Amino acid sequence: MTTVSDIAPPAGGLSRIRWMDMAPFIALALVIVLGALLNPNFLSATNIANVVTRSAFIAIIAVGATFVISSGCLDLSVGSMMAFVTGLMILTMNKLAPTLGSNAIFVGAGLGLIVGALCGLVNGLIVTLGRIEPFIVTLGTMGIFRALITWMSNGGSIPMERSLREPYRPVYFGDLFGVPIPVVITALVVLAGAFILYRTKYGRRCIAVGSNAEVARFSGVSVTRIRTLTFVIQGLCVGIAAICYIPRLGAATPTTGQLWELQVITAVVIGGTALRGGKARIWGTIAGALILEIIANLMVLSNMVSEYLVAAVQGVIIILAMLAHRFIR
Amino acid sequence: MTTVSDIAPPAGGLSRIRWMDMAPFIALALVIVLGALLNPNFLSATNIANVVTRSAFIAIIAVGATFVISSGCLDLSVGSMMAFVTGLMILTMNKLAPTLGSNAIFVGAGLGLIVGALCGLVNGLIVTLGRIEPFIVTLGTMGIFRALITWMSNGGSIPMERSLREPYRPVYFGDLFGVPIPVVITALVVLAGAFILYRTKYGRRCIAVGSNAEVARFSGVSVTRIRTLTFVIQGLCVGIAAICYIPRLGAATPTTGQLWELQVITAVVIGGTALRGGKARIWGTIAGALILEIIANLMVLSNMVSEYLVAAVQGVIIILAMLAHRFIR
Amino acid sequence: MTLRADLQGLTPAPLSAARAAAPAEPGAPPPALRAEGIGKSYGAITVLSDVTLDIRPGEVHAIIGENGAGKSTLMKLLSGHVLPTEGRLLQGVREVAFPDAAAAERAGVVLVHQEILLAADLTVAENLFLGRELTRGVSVDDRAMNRRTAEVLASIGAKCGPRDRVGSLPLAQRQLVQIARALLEPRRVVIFDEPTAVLAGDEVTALLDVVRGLRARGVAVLYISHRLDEVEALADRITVLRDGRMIGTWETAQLSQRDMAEKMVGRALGHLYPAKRGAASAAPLLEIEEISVDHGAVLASLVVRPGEVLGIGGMIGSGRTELFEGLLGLRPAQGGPIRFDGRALPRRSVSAWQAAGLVYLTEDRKDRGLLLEEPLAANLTLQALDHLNPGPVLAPRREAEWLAKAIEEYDIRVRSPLLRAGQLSGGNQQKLLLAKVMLTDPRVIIIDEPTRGIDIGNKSQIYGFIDRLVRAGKAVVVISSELPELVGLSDRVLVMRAGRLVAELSGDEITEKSVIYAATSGAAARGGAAAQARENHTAAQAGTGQGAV
Amino acid sequence: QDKRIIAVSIPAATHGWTGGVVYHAEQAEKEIEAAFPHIDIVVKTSPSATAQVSALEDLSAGQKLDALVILPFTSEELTGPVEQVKAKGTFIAVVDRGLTDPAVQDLYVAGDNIAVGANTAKWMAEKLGGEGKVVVLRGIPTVIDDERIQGFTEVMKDTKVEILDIQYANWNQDEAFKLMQDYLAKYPHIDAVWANDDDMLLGVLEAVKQSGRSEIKYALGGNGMKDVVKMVMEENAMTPISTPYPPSMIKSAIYMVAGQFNGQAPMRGSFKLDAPLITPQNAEQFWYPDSPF
Ligand SMILES: Nc1ncnc2c1ncn2[C@@H]1O[C@H](COP(=O)(O)OP(=O)(O)OP(=O)(O)O)[C@@H](O)[C@H]1O
Ligand SMILES: Nc1ncnc2c1ncn2[C@@H]1O[C@H](COP(=O)(O)OP(=O)(O)OP(=O)(O)O)[C@@H](O)[C@H]1O
Ligand SMILES: [Mg+2]
Ligand SMILES: [Mg+2]
Repeated sequence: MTTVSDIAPPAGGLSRIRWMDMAPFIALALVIVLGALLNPNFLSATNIANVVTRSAFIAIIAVGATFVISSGCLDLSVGSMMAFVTGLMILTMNKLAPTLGSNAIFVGAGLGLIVGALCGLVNGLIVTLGRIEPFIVTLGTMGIFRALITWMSNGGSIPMERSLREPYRPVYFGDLFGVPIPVVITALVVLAGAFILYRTKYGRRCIAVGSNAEVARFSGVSVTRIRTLTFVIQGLCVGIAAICYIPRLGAATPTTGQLWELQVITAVVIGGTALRGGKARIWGTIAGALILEIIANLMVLSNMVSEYLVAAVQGVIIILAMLAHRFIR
Repeated sequence: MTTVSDIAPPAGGLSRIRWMDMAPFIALALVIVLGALLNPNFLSATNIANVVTRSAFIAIIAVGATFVISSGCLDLSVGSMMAFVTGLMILTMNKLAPTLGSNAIFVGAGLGLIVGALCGLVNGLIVTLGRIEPFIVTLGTMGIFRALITWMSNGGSIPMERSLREPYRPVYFGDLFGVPIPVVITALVVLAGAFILYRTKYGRRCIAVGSNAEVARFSGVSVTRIRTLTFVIQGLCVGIAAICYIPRLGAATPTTGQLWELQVITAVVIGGTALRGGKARIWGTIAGALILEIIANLMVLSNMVSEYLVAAVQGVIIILAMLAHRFIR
Repeated sequence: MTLRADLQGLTPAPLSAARAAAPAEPGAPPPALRAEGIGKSYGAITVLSDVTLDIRPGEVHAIIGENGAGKSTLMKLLSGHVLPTEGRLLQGVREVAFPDAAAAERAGVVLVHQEILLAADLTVAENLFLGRELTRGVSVDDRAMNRRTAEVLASIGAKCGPRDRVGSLPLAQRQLVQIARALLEPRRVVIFDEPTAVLAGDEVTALLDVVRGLRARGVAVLYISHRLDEVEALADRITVLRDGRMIGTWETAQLSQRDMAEKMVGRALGHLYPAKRGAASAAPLLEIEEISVDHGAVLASLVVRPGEVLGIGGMIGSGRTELFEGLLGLRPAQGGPIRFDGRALPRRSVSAWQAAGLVYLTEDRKDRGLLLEEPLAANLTLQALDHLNPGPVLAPRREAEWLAKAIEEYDIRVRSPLLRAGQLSGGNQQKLLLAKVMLTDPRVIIIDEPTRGIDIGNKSQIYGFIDRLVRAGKAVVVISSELPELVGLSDRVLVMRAGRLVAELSGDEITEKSVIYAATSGAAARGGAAAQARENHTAAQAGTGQGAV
Repeated sequence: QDKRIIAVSIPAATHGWTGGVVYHAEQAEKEIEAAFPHIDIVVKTSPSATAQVSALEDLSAGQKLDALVILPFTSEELTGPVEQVKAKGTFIAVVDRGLTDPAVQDLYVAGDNIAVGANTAKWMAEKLGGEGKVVVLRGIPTVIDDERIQGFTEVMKDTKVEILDIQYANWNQDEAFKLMQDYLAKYPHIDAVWANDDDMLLGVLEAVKQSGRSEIKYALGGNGMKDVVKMVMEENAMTPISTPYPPSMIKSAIYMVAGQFNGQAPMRGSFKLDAPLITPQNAEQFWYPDSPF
C-alpha cells in the first residue's frame, strides 16, 4: 500500500548533508574518468601537472570569492582587477630593475598585494557604505580597472623587462620537492582560507552575515566591517594570483584576466557555495576550479567537436555536472 | 536622549517609497542635464531620436529580465540568445525569400518569437526542474548559444538577402507619426510588461515567488511554473528585440549581443528592481536602459576623456547614479 | 479618558499611572531598567507613546495588551532594536541610550524576539555564540561552545543538539534556541516576547521554571504573553498597554485573569469558547486512508465530516504539521487513496486542494504564511487570486474593498492599510493570514495553531468565527498545542504520538487529561483501539517512528 | 605509424577576422588531411592569451608535435611558451605577429598591420587633397588594433588632415553603428571615416546612410571582407578601396609547413604579406565568395 522504501532510509539530516558536500568531488572524479576515457594522454604526469598548475590562478582568486559570496556579496571585478594589478606590478618592477636588479620582483610582489587589497577595499566600501548592489558596484569597477589597464598599456601591452624573466620564472615553472610552486601557493592559500573561514571568529561571522545580516547585526557583528574585509581578502587573493601569473606570460594586456570573474564564480558555485550567501565550501571551490580547467583541457585533448562548438560543450558539461549534484543528493 | 537622525525625515512609509521609486527617473533627468551641459548637440532631435531608438533592444530585453529577476532568478544568456535567434531568423528568411518574397520576413519574425520562447523555456526548465542556480545554468546556455551562432556563421557573419533589406528596413529606420518604430515597439512591450506584472494574477505571483518562494508555495502558487514562464517571457522579449535588430545592420555575427546581458541586468537594477527578487520596477527598467545608452552617447559627444578611459568613466557614472539613489532616499 | 477611569473604578488603582514622573518609591531596589515617557512613531503613525515603566531586579514584570497594542515595539525600544522617538531610558540613575541591540546586550539587556531571528545556515551553537565566539588562540573553540550550548539547551529542556543546523529544526526548537541564546550569558534584564506562543506542554513548564530561576538570581524579567494563566502564575507585576498607551501597572495579586483581559480590551468579555455542536454524522468530506509522510507521520487514516471541529492533539514534534503538509503535497508523502467529497483527488497540490475546497493555514506565518515585504492587499489575495478573479486580470479597486472587508471582519488592527505585512504586529499578522485563506471560500479548513500570538479578545472572536463556519456546514480541523483551546473547541479529537494517530476522543472523553495521556503514554482512550491496532500492525514494517516525544 | 602532426593554434572566433582565421585553418586541415593521409593537422582555438598558452602545453604534453603553426594573441606573452615547444624539436611557424625573439620562429608569415593603417591613410590623405576632417573607429585594445592606429596616425601627422576623434567600437558592427551615429551628432562636418576593420565599416555605412549626410566623401575599412571587396568591385563611391589583411594567411602558412612532410625541403625565413590597396581594378583577386568572411 504505502511505499515503505521511502521511510526506510533513516537518513538523518547529517548523512544527507555529507553527501551533498561530496558532490563537487564526485563531479571532479567523473570529469577525470571522462578525461581518461577520451584520451590516454590525459592522465600523463605532465598533463596532470600542467592542468593543476594552471588552475592555480582561478583557484586562488576563487578562494577569495568564496569569502565574498558566502558573506552574501559578489565580485565581478576580479578579472579586470587582476589585469590592473599585473600591469602596475610590471611597470613598477621594470622601473626598479635597473637599480634593484631581481630584488625588484619582491617590491613588485609586495606592491601587488597592497594594490590588490586596496582595490578590494574600494569595492567593499562602496558596497557596504554606499549600500549598493555588489553586482552593480563591481560591474562598475570592472569597467574602471579594465579601462585603467588599457590606458596604462596605451591599448597595447606591458611586457616585463627581459632581465627579470629568468629570476622570476621559477615562481610559475619551478617546483618544491616536485610540486609546482603555484600548486604550493594555492595549497597555502586554501589552507589559510579554510582556517580563516572555518576556524576563526571572522570566518564564522562571515557566514552568519551571509546567512542573515539582520541577525548578525543585532548580535553585535559589524556587517559593514565583515563584508568590506571579504572584499579585501578577495583583493589580496587577486594580488597573489597576479604574482604567480606574471612569470607565465610575462606581460599585462587589456585582455588579461578577461571573463575570469565568470570562471571564478562558476568554480565557487560548482564547489557547493550558495550564491545567496550563508554557506561556504572552500574545498569544493578548489574542486570547482579543477573541474573547469580539466574541461578546458579535455576540449583541447579531444577532437570530437568543431572548434566553434567548444564553448557549447563546456556549457553542457557544467550544467550536467550541476545536475549530477542534484541526483547525488 | 533619542537619536534624532532617525526621526528627522518625517517621511512616512508611503512617501518614502514614492521617493525611492522616483530615483531612477531623477537619475535619468540628471544624466540628461549633464548631457545638455556637456554638448549642445546632445539635445538635438536627431541625437535624441538616435539614442532612444537604439536603447530599444536593451530596453525590450530588460523588460523580460525584470520578470526573471523579480521572481528571484537571473538570466545571463540573453545576449547570446539574441545572437542565436537573429542568426536562425536570417537563415530562415534567406531560405524562404526566393519563394515567399518579403513575406519571408513575417515567417522569420514568427520563428524568432517561437525560438526565443523555446530557448527561454529550456533555461527555465533547467533552473526549476534541475534546481540549479540560474547564474550557472544561464552562464552555461550563454556559452551554448554563443557557440551555436559562431558555428552557424562559421565564425563569420550571416548577412540577410539583399532583396529583403529594403522591405524590412523600416522596422528599425521607419517611424509612426514621427515616433521611430523601435520606440513604438518598446512602448508596446513595456505597456504589456507593466500590465502583466502589475495588473494580472501572473505578475502578482511572480513577485510573490521572488519575495518568498516558500510562502508562495504554501499559497498554492506553482513556483516552478511561474519561474519557468518568466524565462519564457524573457525569451519572447529577446525574440522581439531580434525582430527590431535585424533590419538595422542586416546581419548576425558571433559578436552580436555580446555583453548585453550585463547591460540588461544593470538597466534593471538601476531601475530599482532588487536582484534578490520580490520587487519589480518595469518603468524604472526603461529609465535604466536609457541612462546606460545616454552615458555611452555622452562619452562620445564629450571630449573629456581618453578613449582608453571611457569604460572607467562609465563605471564611475553608474556607481554615482546608484549612490544618488541612496541620498535621494 | 472616561473609559479608562471607568475601568480603574472597577479594580484597584494602578501602582503607577502612565504619567508617573517620580522614580520608584523609596525603599524599593533601584530599577534595573527604567523607561520614562518613551514612545515611537513611524512618520505620521504613532505606535507607542508616553510609556513609563520600571523593571526591578528579581521581578517578573508582565506586559499584556491586545494585538497591536505596542508590546513588541516597547520591548524593542528597551533592547535597542528600535530607536525611540520620544522619552529616555535609565539604568539605575544613569541615562542610557542603546544605539543598537548589541549595545543593549553589552549593558545586560537582551530580547527574545516574538518572531524567530536566527541564522538558518548556522548550527545551534554557532547561533548562540554569534558575535561572542569562544576562542583558543586565534581559533574558535567549538568544543567548548558546543559543550556550553548543550548545557544551556538542557537547562531549558530543548531537545535539539548544539550541532544541528537551525534551518532544519522545527519551529518550537528554534524558539528554544532563541531563548538559549538570551540565557547564554548572565544578564541584568531579560525580555521575553511571547516565548510560549510556539511552545507547549513540557517545554512551557521548563521555560517557566527557567524564568523563575532567573528571578531568583536577581535578574529583571519582562514577559509578554497572551496566555493569562501563565501571566498570573509567573508575574509579580503587570503592565497593561492599549492602543499604544500605557493603562497602568498593578501587582499581580490585585488582578484576576478576567480583570487583565478586560483591562486589555477596555470592555467586558463574554465566554471564551462557543457552545459545542456535538459529533457530526454527515457523510465525510475528507477521507484519508493511510498516508505516510517522509520523516514525519508514518501512517495515518482519518475522516473529516462537515459540521464538526476536529481537533488534532499531540506533543510538539509528534508530526501533526508534517501529516497535513504531506496531505497538501507540500512535502513528499505516499499512500492514499484520499477522497474529498467522495471523489479521489487527481493531484496532491495546494492549488488542487484549494479548487476542491480545502485549505491549510500554516503554523509558520513568518516564513511560510505571509510575504512580509509586500503590502497587505497583495498578501490577502495571493492564495485566492483564481477564486476572486475569473480572468487573468486583477481588480485593484476591488482588492482595496476586500482588504477593507477583511480588516473589519477579522478585526485586523492596522494604522494604515498601506503598510507592509511585516509591519503588522504578530497577532494581526495571524489574523491577516486567517483572512487570506478564508478568502478562497473553503469547505474544509485546516488551521495549524489558529491562535498563535492572538490576544484573548481576538481568540474569542476567532473561536466564534470557527463556530459559525462549522454551523454553516463546513469542517474545521484545528491543530493546536494549547490544550484548553483543543478541548474547548473540538467536537472530536485525534491524538498523534511519534508520527502516528494513537487515539480518537469525542464528546465527554475530550478532556485535557485524556489528551495528554494519549499523547504521552500511548495507551489509547476509548475509541482509540483501532488506531492502536493499526499502530501495532505497521510498527514492524515502518521501524521506529521519527519525532521526539 | 609515423603520422606527422601539425598543431595549429589560433584565437577563437570572437569577431569577423578571427572567424575567418578559424575558417581557413579548418579548410586547410580538411584539404591537407584528405590529400596526405600521413599528415594529421590539429586545429585548436583559444579565447585568450592565457588559454593559448595552456593549449600549447596541452598539445605538446602527450605527443610529439612535428610542427606548430601559431597565430599568437600577443608577441610578448607567447614567446616563452612557443620557445618551450621548440625545445622539444618542433618546427615553428608563426603567422601575423612575430615573436619578440625572432630566433624562435623557423617560418614567419608576417602580416603588416602598420602598413594597413599607413596605406589607408596615404590614400585617404591624397584623395582629400592633404586636408580635411576624419574620424576613426578602432577595435578591441590589442596589438593588431594598436599597430593599425599607429600606422594611420603617423601618416596623417605629416598632412593637414585632422583626426577629429578615435574611439573603440570593439570590432563590432553594432557598436560601430552607434559610435558613428554619435560622431555624426558631434561633428557637423566630416570628410572621411576610417574603421580599422571591415566589420565595423558595415555599421558605419548604415549610420551614414541613415543620417543622409552628404559631405562624407569616403568611408574606408580594412581586412578585405568579402562584402566590402564586392563594394570595391562595384566601384562604390564612398568605399572605393579596401586593404587586404586576409585571414587566409593561416592557410598559406599551414600549406607551407605541410610541404616539408611531403618530400619538400622545409621552408624557412620570413614572408611578409604587404598590404596593397584593393582597388576596383584588382578586386577580382581578393574576391572569395565562399569564405564566411
Ligand atoms: N515599521 C512600522 N511602520 C508602521 N507601523 C508599524 C511598524 N512596525 C510596527 N508598526 C505598528 O505598530 C503597532 C504595534 O505593533 P507591536 O508589534 O508592538 O504590537 P504588539 O503589542 O506586539 O502586538 P502582538 O500581540 O500582535 O504581537 C502595530 O499597529 C503595527 O502595525
Ligand atoms: N529535536 C528535533 N530535531 C530535529 N527534528 C525534529 C526535532 N523534533 C521534531 N523534529 C521533526 O519535527 C517533526 C514533527 O514536528 P511538527 O512541528 O510537525 O510537529 P507538530 O506535532 O506539528 O508540532 P507543532 O505543534 O510544533 O506544530 C518530527 O517528525 C521530526 O522530523
Ligand atoms: Mg508583538
Ligand atoms: Mg506543527
